[in-house]
Amino acid sequence: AAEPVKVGAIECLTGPAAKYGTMIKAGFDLAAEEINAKGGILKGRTIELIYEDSAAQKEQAINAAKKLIGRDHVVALLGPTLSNEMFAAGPVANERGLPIIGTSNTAKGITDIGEFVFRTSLPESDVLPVTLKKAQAKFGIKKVALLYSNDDAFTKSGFDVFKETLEKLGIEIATIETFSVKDTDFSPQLTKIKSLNVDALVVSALAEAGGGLVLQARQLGIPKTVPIIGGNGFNSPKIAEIAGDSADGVIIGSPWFIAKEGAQNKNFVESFRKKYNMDPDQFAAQAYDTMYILAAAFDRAGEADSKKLRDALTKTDNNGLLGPFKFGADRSPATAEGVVVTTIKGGKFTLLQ
Amino acid sequence: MMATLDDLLWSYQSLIYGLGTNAILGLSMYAVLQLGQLSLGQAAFMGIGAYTGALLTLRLGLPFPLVLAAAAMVPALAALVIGGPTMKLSGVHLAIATIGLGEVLRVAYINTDAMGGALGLSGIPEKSTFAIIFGLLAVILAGFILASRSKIGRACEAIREDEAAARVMGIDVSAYKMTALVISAALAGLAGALNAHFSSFIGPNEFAFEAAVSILSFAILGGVTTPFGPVLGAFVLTALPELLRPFHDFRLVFNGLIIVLVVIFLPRGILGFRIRRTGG
Amino acid sequence: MLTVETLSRTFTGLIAVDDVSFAVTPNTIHSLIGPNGAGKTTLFNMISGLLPPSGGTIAFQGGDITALPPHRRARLGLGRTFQNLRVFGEMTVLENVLTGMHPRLGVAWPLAVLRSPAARAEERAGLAKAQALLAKVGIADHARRPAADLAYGDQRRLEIARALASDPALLLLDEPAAGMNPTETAALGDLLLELRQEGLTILLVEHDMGFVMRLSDRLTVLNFGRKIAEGGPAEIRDDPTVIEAYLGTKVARKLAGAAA
Amino acid sequence: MLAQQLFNALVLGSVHALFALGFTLTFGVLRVINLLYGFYVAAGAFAALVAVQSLGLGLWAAGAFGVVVAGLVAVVCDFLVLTPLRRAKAPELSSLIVTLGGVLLMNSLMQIVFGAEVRRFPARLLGQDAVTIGPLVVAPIQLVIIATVFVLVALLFWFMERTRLGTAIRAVAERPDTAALMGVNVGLVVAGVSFLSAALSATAGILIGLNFNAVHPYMGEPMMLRGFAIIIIGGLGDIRGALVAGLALGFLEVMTAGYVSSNLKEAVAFTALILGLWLRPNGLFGRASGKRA
Amino acid sequence: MTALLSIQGLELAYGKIAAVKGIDLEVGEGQVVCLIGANGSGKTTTLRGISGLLKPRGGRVVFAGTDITGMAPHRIARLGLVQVPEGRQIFATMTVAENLRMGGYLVEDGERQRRLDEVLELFPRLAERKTQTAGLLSGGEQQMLAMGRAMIAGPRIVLLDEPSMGLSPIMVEQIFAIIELLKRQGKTILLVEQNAQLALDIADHAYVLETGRIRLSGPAAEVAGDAAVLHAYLGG
Ligand SMILES: Nc1ncnc2c1ncn2[C@@H]1O[C@H](COP(=O)(O)OP(=O)(O)OP(=O)(O)O)[C@@H](O)[C@H]1O
Ligand SMILES: Nc1ncnc2c1ncn2[C@@H]1O[C@H](COP(=O)(O)OP(=O)(O)OP(=O)(O)O)[C@@H](O)[C@H]1O
Ligand SMILES: [Mg+2]
Ligand SMILES: [Mg+2]
Repeated sequence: AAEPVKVGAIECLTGPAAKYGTMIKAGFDLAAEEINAKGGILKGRTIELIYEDSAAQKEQAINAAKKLIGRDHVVALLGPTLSNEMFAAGPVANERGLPIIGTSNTAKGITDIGEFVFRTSLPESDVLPVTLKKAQAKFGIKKVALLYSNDDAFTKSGFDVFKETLEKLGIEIATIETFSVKDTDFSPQLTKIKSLNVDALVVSALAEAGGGLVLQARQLGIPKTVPIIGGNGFNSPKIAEIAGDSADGVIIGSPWFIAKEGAQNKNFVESFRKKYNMDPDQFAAQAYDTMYILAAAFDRAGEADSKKLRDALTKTDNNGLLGPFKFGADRSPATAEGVVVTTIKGGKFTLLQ
Repeated sequence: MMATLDDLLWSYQSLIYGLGTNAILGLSMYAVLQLGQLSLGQAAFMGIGAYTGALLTLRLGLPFPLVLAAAAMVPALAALVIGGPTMKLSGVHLAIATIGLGEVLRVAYINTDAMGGALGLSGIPEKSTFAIIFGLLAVILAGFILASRSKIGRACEAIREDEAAARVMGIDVSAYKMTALVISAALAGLAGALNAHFSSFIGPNEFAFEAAVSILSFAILGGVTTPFGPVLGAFVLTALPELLRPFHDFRLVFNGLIIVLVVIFLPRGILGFRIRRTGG
Repeated sequence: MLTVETLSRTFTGLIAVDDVSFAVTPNTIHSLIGPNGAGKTTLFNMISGLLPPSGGTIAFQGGDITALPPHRRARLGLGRTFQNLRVFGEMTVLENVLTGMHPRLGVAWPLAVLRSPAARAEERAGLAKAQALLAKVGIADHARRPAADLAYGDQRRLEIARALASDPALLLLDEPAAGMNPTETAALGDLLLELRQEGLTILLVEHDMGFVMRLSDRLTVLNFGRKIAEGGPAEIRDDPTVIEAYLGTKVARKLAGAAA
Repeated sequence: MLAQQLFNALVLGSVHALFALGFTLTFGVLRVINLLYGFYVAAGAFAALVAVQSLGLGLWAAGAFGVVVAGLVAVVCDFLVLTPLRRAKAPELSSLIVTLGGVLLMNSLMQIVFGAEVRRFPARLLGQDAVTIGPLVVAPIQLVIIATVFVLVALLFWFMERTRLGTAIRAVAERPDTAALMGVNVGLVVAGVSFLSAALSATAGILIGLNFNAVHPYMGEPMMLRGFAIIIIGGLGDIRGALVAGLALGFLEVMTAGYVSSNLKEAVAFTALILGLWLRPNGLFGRASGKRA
Repeated sequence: MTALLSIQGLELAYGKIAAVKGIDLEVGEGQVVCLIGANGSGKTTTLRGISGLLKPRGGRVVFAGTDITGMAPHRIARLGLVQVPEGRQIFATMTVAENLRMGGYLVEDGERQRRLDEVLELFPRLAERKTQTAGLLSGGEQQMLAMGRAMIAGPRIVLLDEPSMGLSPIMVEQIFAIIELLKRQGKTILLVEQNAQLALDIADHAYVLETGRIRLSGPAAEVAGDAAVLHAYLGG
């Protein structure tokens, strides 16, 4: 048989951020398995994924990238999980002329690192305006409280977009409150917000903090008539898991949600559940799509060559879980066509009608 | 053959750079621990140096030697300022006060857009080289060795063992402490700038509590009775996670296990011997 | 040489030293005695600068040193030992003595660090002197052992050698003979007399009355922080207040017998 | 709003204090800067979670199970890791590093076993619906936390200061050899304190897990820094000090976030701590160190 | 009379350094036995070997019929053997009263209180400073505290390591009076003391230790009369 094509993946597989990395890995593995089972790429070669752990540390991300490139001679890199790690490891791949595809980096400036840096994750600037517009139309929101984790690149980027969009839509921001990604207590901020009588809470946070925040908001008596609008980080089953009933009515925009229509998604969710005995999240879906995008690009490139692969990637035209997908000139997703706005009902994501 | 060798070097280049800068951090901890001062401000000083260095390079494009000098000077000045009030603290009280400094600075970075806020500073050009890092390390290490073997080292050890007795022996304990704090801040700042200039990116959360603890562990694991200890400790702790990569999921398990075993069997540090000096 | 004027020190709920004045004449052995808790060590702590007085002044060799930090006093020629042994335990015995020499090592620090010939010569001389001091107090055999490993009495000897290393003009000794047997104590007494011969002034705290009476030129007696008597050995020995508060009749009788 | 904020402060402060109680015991009494403490918090919560989910135990039984499991884990860890150091009379800081290794080891093992995900106790284990009392909105779990903290502080204080064993514990902390000469079984006391401290940490873990509805392997980590600050400001090993310092920190944080700016929460809290230390270099409630010039 | 404490060929070492090189020693029930020797001769080390703080390298220690060689110190304490350690070793951060109560760790409450009152009466200085943090006491006060702490334990045998060190002449007298008292009460005492004359006066039996070996032993009066001893230890 032909030699497998080696692809490296740098993910947080240990440490506090491991929950993201493991989901992403699950998505990659599932897709790669399917692709290899269906005959692989480049006329019968299989994809061999080599994972390295970055443990959420930039130095380890760099070392992992260098090890994968220099020792394992991979042709392309996937990951790393966190934007901070991408800022450190991206330049390494770029310097060696190796495509590196972030599947979960949404911070501003990621693809500015260089020609070889791609990302398949929709930046917040594509998703959030859609969400806000829809919510405004449906609930007639005029005045909101804006909350975000200010010590994290991902949530800070989300906040920037939220703020800009709210201003553009002419929605008044009654207050801006911050917290740390590690915080578990939001009661002072929420108590203050409660007294401001806002129409909605707009939150940029990761799932753990977000879930806790939703729970506490409802506990403190911010009524369910005041919707809580989340960013990308909210698109996780964890929100409903942590907040329970309180999660009902949370509004999230995203390119993917678990109950998304279509056979392709049904298949994905089913195989995922079968393989891992748990529900996929957005990170897994993005990773899954990315693997297909990469496989197709290999076939277009015609050989396992990094430079050719890069050029092939720019011509991506995929229709996957996330909907129609193309890279823009900046090697970020070109459109936000696939974005849908969902809401949680009875603990499940459903389309916001 | 050459190509593989090159690849090998390239693959481990940043690891090797990391060994060097972390060794400098270990020595910066040594500078204060030598006097029995448990300052955990090292991470904060490292942050000041890293941000100073990165900003000077990114915004003003200053030449690297100048950048490094500034990255050492600014935290040293900060140490001079906070040195006075913290001087009367000792042990864990000093530790918590210096950690507090780190937290306050972290909040400051996060809230300062000019410093990139939570997004940090990215795209820092690679300027640190093997020669610069290890040249500096060699000079610093040599300085510490010479100082430790002289009457200065003796005075430091006396202060560590019994401050009051050292005072009565005519040792100006406050001056020693202040000097040590300033030197350690300068070294930490230097290491911060070196790190920033080979890892492209720095962020506000890199210089907090966890970083302070790991810098401390470089010194303690290696041993603080000679300057070689912190250097070796830094080497070991930096290289371990990379060397253990083949263990995949169990990588950090083994990493932890090795640390535990080393400390149990060598409780005074890997290099627990005392440095030779007159009468030793 | 040393003049203490109306010196006081209070701790919460306690006056440890209460308005004490006395003067130590150069080239004498002056003893400070008194019951346990009378304030002798507290007085030493104030004289050596470890404890700020609540009131009063301390003058040394004509200058007021009340506000000077301890290391400056050491440089002026004030040396001391500690009652509760405070040797540098992990350092060798020799290094302990060399540390005591600190204020007398004159080579500038950059030269010392770079091991200039002058610095080397100084260290060599220091080493020789330290060895001589250890021989003098009788623990030369232990020179290269960690100080913490010495037996109690030997640590006391080390304290004395370390204090002598800085060539003090005035030496404060806090119970130097504690933990030594009579023979050893006698030898220590000989050593102190010899040192006085060489020009040293000594302020001595000790509970071994035979030792104290043999050596002292003058004595000051404290009780509950206050000075209750001062004078020569014979005077003090016969002072009824001192006998009552401190000596006890038995010891006083014995001392009188020894003197007779 | 002020009343609610004050209540928020009381709850947060109690959570801080709850976390700090066991921490101050290991640190203050055993002189071990025990980074494993954060792990015991998670271990206790996970054990209770397993008890609820797999063994089908009720909340109180599961809680007791978690507390005991964490305590036993701590006794074993301490015996394997810390006792050898104590025997070798190793410097204090080596215990910090050994537990640093221990944390890495145990956390990674825990992740391998349980996964990295956030879990939660089943809903309705304890009523989640808040009730309104006058101007206050109060959740039952919050009252449980406050009550637990005050009861534990009172009990522990009584235990440490008034009982024979409590005095013995402090004696062991200071001079193990001499305590042994008095007839104290040092090994047993050390094990007992390890157990007690981890049991307290597990209590904290379970209640905090219930309150914030999230249990994950790293849940103790973010609390370590604040815990560290609290036990130092409150005085090492000082039970009342931990309570007061915890409440003070909670108050500072909530008031800053509620009335100044949530941005400055940590900065204000830590600045206040530093100022406090400056004014009282031995900690707010530092007892005399027993060291003379 | 059978020996309450009997030691055969006891060897003790710190790492490679042998400090006690095979000594034999007996203390009969109700006896006061004193151990004298120059600094560094191994007196403290011997006591540490008996009380279990230092594991013997060789030899045997039998106390009240039980072989206690290598036994943990707290178990030895429970058998009724208490050591007043050299250099006081008080619990510095605890109060005077707490220190004393620690001494009675194994004693039941009522009895402990009774003995506590007794000790405070013997040492009025301690009564005055009862709530003081012990580490802040003067040297002599700490010595009294260490002594009082051991008395509260009410042991069958006390090992006293230089109990008179740092005490004023009046207090030294008092300490020896207390030892007399204990002796009259039938307590057994192993006394290490530099105040050799006083110690030999009170002791029944004496051992002279020299660099880790027993140099001389016999009835106290005899030892006191030995010319060499007189010269080496009694300042004669
Ligand atoms: N830092 C302190 N805080 C509180 N009390 C103190 C302190 N230092 C000393 N004292 C008290 O002051 C008194 C005098 O103590 P000091 O040590 O000076 O006595 P001393 O004369 O040296 O006695 P001794 O002969 O027993 O050594 C004692 O009662 C002691 O308890
Ligand atoms: N911790 C230790 N480590 C190494 N050696 C020690 C230690 N303690 C004592 N020694 C050595 O053991 C020998 C006996 O010491 P020990 O303390 O028993 O003497 P001692 O007779 O009690 O003397 P002193 O009268 O001074 O108290 C000495 O040579 C001493 O240096
Ligand atoms: Mg004294
Ligand atoms: Mg001894």
